[in-house]
Amino acid sequence: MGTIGATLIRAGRRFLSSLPALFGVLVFTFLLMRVLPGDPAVFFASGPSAGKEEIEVVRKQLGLDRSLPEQLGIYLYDVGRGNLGRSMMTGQPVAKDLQQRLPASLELTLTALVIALIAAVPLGVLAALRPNSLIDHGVRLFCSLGVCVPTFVSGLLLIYVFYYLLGLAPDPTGRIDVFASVPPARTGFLMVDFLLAGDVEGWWAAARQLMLPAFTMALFVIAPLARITRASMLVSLGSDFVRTARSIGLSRWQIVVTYALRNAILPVITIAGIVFSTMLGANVLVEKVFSWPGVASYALDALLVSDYAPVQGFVLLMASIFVAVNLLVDVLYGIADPRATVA
Amino acid sequence: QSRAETLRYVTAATVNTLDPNIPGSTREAFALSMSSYDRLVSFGRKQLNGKWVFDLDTINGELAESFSVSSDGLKITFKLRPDAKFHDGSPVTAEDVKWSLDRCVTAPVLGKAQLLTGSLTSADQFKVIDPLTLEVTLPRPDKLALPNLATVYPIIINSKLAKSHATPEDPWALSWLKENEAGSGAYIVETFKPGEQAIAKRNEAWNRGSPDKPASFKRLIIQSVPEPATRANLVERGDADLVIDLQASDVQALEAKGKLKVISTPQYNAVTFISMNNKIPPFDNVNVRRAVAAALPYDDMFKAALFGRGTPLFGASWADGTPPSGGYPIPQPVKLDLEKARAYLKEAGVPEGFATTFSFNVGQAATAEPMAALVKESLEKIGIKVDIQKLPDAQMSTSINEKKLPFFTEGIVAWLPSTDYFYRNFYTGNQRWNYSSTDNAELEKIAQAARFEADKAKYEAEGKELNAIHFEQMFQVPLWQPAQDAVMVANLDGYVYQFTRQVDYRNLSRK
Amino acid sequence: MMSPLLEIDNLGVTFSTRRGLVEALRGVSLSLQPGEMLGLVGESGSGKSVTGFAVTGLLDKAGRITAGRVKFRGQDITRASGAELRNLHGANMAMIFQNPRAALNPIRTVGAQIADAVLSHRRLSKQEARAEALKLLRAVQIRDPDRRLDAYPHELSGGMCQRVMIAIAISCNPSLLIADEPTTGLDVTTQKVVMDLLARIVAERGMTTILITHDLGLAAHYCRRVVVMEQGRLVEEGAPQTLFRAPQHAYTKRLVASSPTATSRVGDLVPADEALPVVEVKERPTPAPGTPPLLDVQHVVKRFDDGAAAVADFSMTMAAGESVGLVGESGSGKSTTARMICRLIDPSAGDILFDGYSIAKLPARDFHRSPLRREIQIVFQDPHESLNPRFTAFDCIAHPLLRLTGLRPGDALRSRVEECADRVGLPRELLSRFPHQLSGGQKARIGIARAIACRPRLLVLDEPTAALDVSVQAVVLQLLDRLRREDNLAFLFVSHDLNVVRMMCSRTIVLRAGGIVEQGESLALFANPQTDYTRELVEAIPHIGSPVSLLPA
Amino acid sequence: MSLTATSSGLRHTVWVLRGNLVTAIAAAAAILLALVAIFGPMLVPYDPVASDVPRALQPPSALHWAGTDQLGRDVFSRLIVATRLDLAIAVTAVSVSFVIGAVIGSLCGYVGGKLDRAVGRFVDVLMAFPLFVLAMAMVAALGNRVENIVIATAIINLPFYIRFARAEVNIRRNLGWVEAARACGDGHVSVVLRFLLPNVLPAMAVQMSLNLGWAILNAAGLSFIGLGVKPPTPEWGIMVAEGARFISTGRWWLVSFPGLALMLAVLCFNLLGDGLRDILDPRMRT
Ligand SMILES: Nc1ncnc2c1ncn2[C@@H]1O[C@H](COP(=O)(O)OP(=O)(O)OP(=O)(O)O)[C@@H](O)[C@H]1O
Ligand SMILES: Nc1ncnc2c1ncn2[C@@H]1O[C@H](COP(=O)(O)OP(=O)(O)OP(=O)(O)O)[C@@H](O)[C@H]1O
Ligand SMILES: [Mg+2]
Ligand SMILES: [Mg+2]
Ligand code: NI
Repeated sequence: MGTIGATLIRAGRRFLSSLPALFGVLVFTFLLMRVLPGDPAVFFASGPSAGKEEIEVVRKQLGLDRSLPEQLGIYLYDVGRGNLGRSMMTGQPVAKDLQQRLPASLELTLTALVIALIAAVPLGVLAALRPNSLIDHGVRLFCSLGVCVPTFVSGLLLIYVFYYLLGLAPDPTGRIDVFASVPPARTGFLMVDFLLAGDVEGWWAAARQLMLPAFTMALFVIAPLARITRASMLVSLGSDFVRTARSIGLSRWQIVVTYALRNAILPVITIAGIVFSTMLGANVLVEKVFSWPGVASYALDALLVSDYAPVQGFVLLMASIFVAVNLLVDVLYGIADPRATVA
Repeated sequence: QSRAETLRYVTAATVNTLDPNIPGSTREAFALSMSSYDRLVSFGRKQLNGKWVFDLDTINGELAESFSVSSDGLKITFKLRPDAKFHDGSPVTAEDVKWSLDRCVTAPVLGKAQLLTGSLTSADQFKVIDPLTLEVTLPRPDKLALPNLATVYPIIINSKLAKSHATPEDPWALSWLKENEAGSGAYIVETFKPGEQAIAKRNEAWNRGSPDKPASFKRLIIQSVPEPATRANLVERGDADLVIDLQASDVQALEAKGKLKVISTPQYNAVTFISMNNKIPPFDNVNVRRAVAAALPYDDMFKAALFGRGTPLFGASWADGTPPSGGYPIPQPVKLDLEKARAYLKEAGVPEGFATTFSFNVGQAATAEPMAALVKESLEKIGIKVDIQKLPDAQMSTSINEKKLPFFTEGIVAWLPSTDYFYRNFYTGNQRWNYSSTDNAELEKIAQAARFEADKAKYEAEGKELNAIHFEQMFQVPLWQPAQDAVMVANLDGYVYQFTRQVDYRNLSRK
Repeated sequence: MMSPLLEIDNLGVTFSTRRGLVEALRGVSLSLQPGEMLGLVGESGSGKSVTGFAVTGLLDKAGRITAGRVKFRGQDITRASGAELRNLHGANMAMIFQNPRAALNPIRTVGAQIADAVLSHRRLSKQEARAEALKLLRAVQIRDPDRRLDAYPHELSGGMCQRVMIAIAISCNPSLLIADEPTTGLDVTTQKVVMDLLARIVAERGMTTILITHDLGLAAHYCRRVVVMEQGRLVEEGAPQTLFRAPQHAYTKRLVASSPTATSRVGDLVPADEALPVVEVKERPTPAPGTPPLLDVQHVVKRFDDGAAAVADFSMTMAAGESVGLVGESGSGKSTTARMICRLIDPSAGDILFDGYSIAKLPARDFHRSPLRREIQIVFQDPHESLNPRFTAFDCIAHPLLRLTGLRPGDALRSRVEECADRVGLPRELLSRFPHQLSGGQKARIGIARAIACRPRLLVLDEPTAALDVSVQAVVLQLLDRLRREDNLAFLFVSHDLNVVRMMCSRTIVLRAGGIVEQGESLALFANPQTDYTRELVEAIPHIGSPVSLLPA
Repeated sequence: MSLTATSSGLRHTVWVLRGNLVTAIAAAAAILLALVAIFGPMLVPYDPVASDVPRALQPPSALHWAGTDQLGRDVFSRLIVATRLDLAIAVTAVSVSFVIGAVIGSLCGYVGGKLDRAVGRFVDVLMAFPLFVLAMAMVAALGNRVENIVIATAIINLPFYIRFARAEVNIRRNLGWVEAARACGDGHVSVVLRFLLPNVLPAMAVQMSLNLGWAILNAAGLSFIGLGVKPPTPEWGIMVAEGARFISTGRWWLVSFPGLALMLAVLCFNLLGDGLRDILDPRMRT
């Protein structure tokens, strides 16, 4: 189809134009990490008996004995070859660590986003249908309540109530009960892998494990999503074409959903894309609180101990995902909005 | 296996390597290696105030069926267990032991610096006599030689297996062993996900346990749960069997509820200090240091930061003003006395006080932060303005290493705690662990001499002398030995406090 | 007499707004016979659309019917339930809206939208609905109806969109059609075609129609009966010929007078009692021979980023005090030319001489430092949009004085500003107001006062009255004309209203796609256009006096 | 109508507030917060940093309305005193990013072309960063002093302001009054600073209000991972972060009261932002 082709070309162009940004991120992170006052060599050579010599060994091992431009050159070369270096913390290649942990983060963030959208879109629509009514204010208050609690507090509270007090939730220690058997990793997404393995029980266990952290994260993003839904819904409800729809006697459902909502959802897609990328990078605290083996908590730990490679790898990964999500949003937008291709 | 046969242990940190020798190894990695690898010898255990702790003075054979020290103390001969097998079924031979010990003293690994303290420095010292006999020669008698072989590092590796994974650049198979285990220990590592969990299953053939039988638990799950409150919840609800490193307040609460077993052992090989850099003014003035020592709110700090869980090292009264013992650490005759502190400041020539920074590690914030607040408050009363600095872990270690911090709190641990060891490693030289940058010729001389002192009484006298210098000069202020709180389900048995400050999983069983 | 299809009785509508209640309709009574086409005219805000919405039950939530009844075939619309209304909508009454593009759902194909309308009242399969949609597209004479079925609104021109809109409105053969300014968003030429089509369709199908418009010419052209609204009231009613030839009500009189016709002159537009005080007009000095023309535009070209030339090879000259009109369809490059001459944007090629000095060399970025800046000023299309919402009227007028004449804040400035205000007939007490507190005409005056404050010699007027009501437009045009004569100002007058240009300008240039099509003395040009394009432009202007040709007998 | 602008603005605001109880309450709460920030430190019953270890961890009582913390400090006093710092952090961080972002963004939006593209790239780089990690890294690199927390928060907010200002200016740059200003002899810089910026301010005010709350949360998040304000300075984020760890031991007051204060402030800024949007434009609540 012509429009899809055009969309793809546009996406391709956008991808190319985002490469400089990725490169910028790469270099910037590299430099930022070197500015950190901590010396990873000292930290990691900190066995109860490490001395100067050990520190030098580690330094050499990390390539820190070279000059900065040299290090950068080596780093860029390595990245070019897909080698993100090795994490001192886990002792593993960063690429491998990230590859293992990314599905966890993605699964969590996606679920959270879906929960948030499921809650936010109807709420936003409801509020927009009766602007300034009690419902509107109620929705607003409810959404705002979600954003005003730090995620680590809501997370700990949810654990306290649902795990500790009520015992409804499984123990908040990662993606799946340690005693459960793990399905063969095909996609890395547990929910998908369980389904592929045909293990419904396991799927349910994984889903339960996912609920609390996903809710914690979702609570935080319902507000912006509901807000944008309401706003764009108000715009499209007030637009001429909705009046046209009314003037020809379409049913209320058709007016609200087919005419108003379908148009209003476009900005929501954009915001959802942004929300997704930010959430993925910012869910450090949720991952910490729920012992979620995701990439963000990995990066946080690495950052505190100045383990350069994982932080650099993580930032690069996040930036790439940011670019990819933007592309995806673009494509979705192109499909959802026929006008996009002409712009 | 049933849940009852599985031990689920949750911890803040993570197992990051299967070979404890790799720079950067965590305490959890050490703990796991204790179970997955055997060493030639191991420490015994003893009871201290009714709690089981490791005993430095009892060395038992582990892979060694027996060992003997020559009368001149220069030769140690190990006879290996004939029935010991690696996890792949191949027998443990003296060749394997030699390769492993050679690796420990020659490869760029952590063991090198450790074994040095036991006069084990070169591969020439290890000699294979026959497939089951190994002889270790020492340049001089060293009472730390044998204990060193019981520490974490000198693991005995399946050398054939390891060598098959060695490369010309990596002759000691460092990178392979990091992710693969080639030991003969009580547990065989099944899953290893750094930062998440490690799972091991019981080695049924292992018979080095106390009554010559395999470990009690069939399966071992070591899981990282960074949030301390969650760890407390887990063990309280019975989802985890054992947890250490809880927040003091949580331990207190769990203890009060009485449902769980809480074993609180003072970490008698660890000390928490408030350190002053003796080379940075004004702390180069001994009277300033004394003033600080007299102005610290010891009791409040102990209560608020530690919830009283540990052994205080303050508030002693030394009869006749001399150290009552040559051990280390011993309680110091210091207490909060602002008048005295002011007097010292005056004597130091800074009666108005001064301004300084007090640093601590983000990782230790739970105890250090309340401490810091109290220190600041108290020192301000004698005119010392304190700016609190909270440093990320790597930054803290770097600053300490570069001797940039004037005033901070840190802790030390010694695996082989003896007075001379402490003084030599933590009070001499331009090394990271010499927090106070102490440079005291007399102290160094005595400490070095004590190292090879065979006479117990003389050693005790030298220890007292060192303690006296320490108090005299007030290099830094020992505060306390924090307790190791292990909280476990009521039916768990056999917990022993280990030199690694970790659990030895092999000791544990379920009633 | 047949029973009326629609009967409006003493209708009152009130809106609750931020500023309190607004009475939009006060006692409107009207009745409509089947098959009739009624013109509803009046100024902006007089309540024409509200009447339409009230009749169809499409009022905004904020609006409430406070009095009266609307009877459609005997059924009271004001009391109809939502379901009843929904049944009426489309099937019995339909509306066509002002801006066709906005009135169509941008992300739904027009075929689907027409099918929606068909399906809302008829039980048909998807295929049948689609076939029906195609039939309707044929009926509205769209080119390539099969292809258009799957087109999105943005792929169609404005005129095509309006045809689609008409197709939707007539999809269920409603007996009542309300066309709310159906052609305002369109080009002059398209306007006529669409209106003709609409008139034909309603005549063929015998629909009763209300044509809402503020264009008297349009109403006169197509309707047998016209009602005039003012401030929510009906003030006059009658056949267009009689109504516009001999208006009774003062308001209608003013409305009729201010509508420019093919023959009217600026002075005629405003009833004598409202005309501005006459000021003595100096004779225009004839320039000494040999002096360069005031403005000499030489082969300017403007290309925007996308490469296509918005203006291609445009040349003209202008003498001091002369007024030149610039006309052309939308997008023909009028504004671009004006902005280049005003030195707000740089031409891509060519030169502009002012007083013989080249002003195109100095980039627009730096032109504000040129001493010639004060000589060339501009008045913009939309008086509201051209005033900084955070400046009071005084600030607006003072701004160029402060910037360009070196005047400092103080009494001198104040008196200059007041003088300017006086000249444009702006009451001094309005000087402290912000734009949103002023009416359109007042804002237009501020815009003009600002432009003439530093006594420029060339005034560029980019559709200065396009956003104004006819009566306000009349006053503004008159004002401009007087100022021109008083100050010997040269005008470059951009407009698409040919009647206005003819009145205001001695010479006219016709633009199309960035190039000059034709130019010459205005009167001659309009009386006898040389190109088809100009002829089309001229013919498309509706006139009050033109014959009512398309109505069925 | 012969109203001056301010009084009509005021009347309009009152109209919106009357129809909008939630916003009115939020506005009242914001005023209350400001008052507490200004006068709070003078009114507190206890010295917020004075420890009293024997009285540590006491539940709320008549003596200590919100209980005492680990060091026996009065939680209530600390809460009140913290208001000033927290608001200051939020306000400075937001203002810094606003001022820089608005100036850069509006210049880009106005000038377009190369500058716009260059800055656009830079903004892309910033946006592509996982922002919270960026903040952490910056605080870690610069040291956890209040200024650095402010700087970090400001920097991670910056791209949004640049984008926002850019977009707002972009849609206005071809409006009549902007061209008129240029025709009246204003250069580009003065057009941007004196004409466009003041006009995008109201729209940005909404963003700022929402961001204020966000900045406080951000500081709290940093505190939770140990990169917050130094002890013993009372600050809500630290208090919440510390208190959160006492949830499981039943010392609810340690997290509840600071949590409530934090919530109140963030909620109030959020609702105020929404309300502000209503005041500025009833239809657009994005
Ligand atoms: N949704 C609304 N909310 C508030 N007031 C409104 C609304 N719609 C119309 N009005 C008011 O009702 C009055 C009549 O408006 P209406 O739209 O009918 O004018 P009109 O004659 O159609 O003008 P135009 O020619 O500009 O379309 C105006 O004063 C307007 O302010
Ligand atoms: N800033 C711009 N960037 C790109 N293209 C432009 C720009 N301004 C105008 N154009 C294009 O230049 C052409 C001429 O536009 P211009 O605004 O001069 O038309 P106009 O005759 O004034 O039309 P209208 O009657 O609608 O005002 C159009 O095709 C328009 O799309
Ligand atoms: Mg209208
Ligand atoms: Mg134009
Ligand atoms: Ni005509």
